[in-house]
Amino acid sequence: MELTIHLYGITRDIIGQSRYVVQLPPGARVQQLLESVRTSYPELAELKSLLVAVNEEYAEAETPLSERDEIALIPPVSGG
Amino acid sequence: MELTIHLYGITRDIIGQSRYVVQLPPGARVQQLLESVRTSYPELAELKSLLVAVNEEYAEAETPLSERDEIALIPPVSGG
Amino acid sequence: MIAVTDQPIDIAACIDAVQAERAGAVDVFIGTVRNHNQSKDVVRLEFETFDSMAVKKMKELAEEASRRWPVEKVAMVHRKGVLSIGDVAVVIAVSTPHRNDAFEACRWLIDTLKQVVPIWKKEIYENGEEWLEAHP
Amino acid sequence: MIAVTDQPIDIAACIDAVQAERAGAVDVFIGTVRNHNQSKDVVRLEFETFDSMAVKKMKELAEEASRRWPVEKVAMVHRKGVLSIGDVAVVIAVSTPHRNDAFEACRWLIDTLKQVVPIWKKEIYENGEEWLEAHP
Repeated sequence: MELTIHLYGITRDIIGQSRYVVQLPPGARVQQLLESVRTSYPELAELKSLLVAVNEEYAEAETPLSERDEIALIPPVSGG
Repeated sequence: MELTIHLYGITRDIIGQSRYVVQLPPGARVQQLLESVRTSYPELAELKSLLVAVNEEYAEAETPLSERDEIALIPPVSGG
Repeated sequence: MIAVTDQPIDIAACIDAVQAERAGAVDVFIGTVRNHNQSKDVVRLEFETFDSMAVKKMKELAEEASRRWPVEKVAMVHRKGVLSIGDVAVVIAVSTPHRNDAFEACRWLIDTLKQVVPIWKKEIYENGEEWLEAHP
Repeated sequence: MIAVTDQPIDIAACIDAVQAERAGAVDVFIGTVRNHNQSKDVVRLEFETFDSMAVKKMKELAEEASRRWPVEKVAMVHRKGVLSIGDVAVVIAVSTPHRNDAFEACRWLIDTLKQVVPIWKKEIYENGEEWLEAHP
């Protein structure tokens, strides 16, 4: 399946665009997405943390993904 | 000596005026002033506390008083 | 800005007064008149103040806060006279480089103001009135 | 009032938004851009936000604060885009019946906002720039 990942902050800078399309097997989970993007962009592994938001909610490693989900990479936040 | 005592809040209500003149022997201290006003107005003894300010500073029981001092009774404060 | 006033307190002016380039945090405490205190309905409030000593004590508190925390600037303004429900009675604003200090200094300032600054609050109810904190 | 905005934050509007008859206390936290962070001179700042999720998270925080403390009302507004020294980045206002709850709830809200709300701060220096908190 083809997932569109929304990128913000330093992940946008590292990947060089604000949306990134990744191909994953149907039923893939958050953990597989993270492994895939870290393989393509090893710099992401150097971040203090990297979370995934699915439909505007922080997702667990085991959360399954679908093409209809709104998916975003969340590097360490620093608001305030 | 003749001391003029400035009154605020409940002490003004109890004594019924905003300034109160008291006669004390020369060299009298804060403690004697408090004893004098409590004798004249026993209701003052029922307050949670009663302090004396001399020249805009909280005074000790042993602080001597003079006719040139600006003296005030300070009942429990409740600002804020 | 440290003052006692019989006019409505200008909150924005208090906040402006503590602006500082090195300050990353401002904490502002605003005390207002509640419609209810200890199950009594408050109609209005009166604050009486020993003006000159109140301002002197507030300045001392601001100096003491600046010794205890890395404070950039402090503003403290207390209202006096007759106040209605919702009116602002006191505003304290503190600016510091980091936020924890702003919260701690501001909280200490209002706590200590209530203990030592010669200001007296009278609550007026439908049936009577009372100087607060006066009796045990 | 809970929002992310690319316009200057109206602090007075945030304070007005938390007025409540039963509230005797309002605590307001204002986060501003410092000219200095960890010995680097900051020229300006950029906040990037995941708007919809940021607002959702801020609403969740306001609800959680209202469960933990007797909160009357909460306002939280975060700025996004380019900010200069002295500009206001975030305002949080909390009203409660008594002051300790206002301080505690406000402090918890800003602390937790900084941990969970998807907003990213980039500092721009004379020679370079950096996304804050990104690396260990």
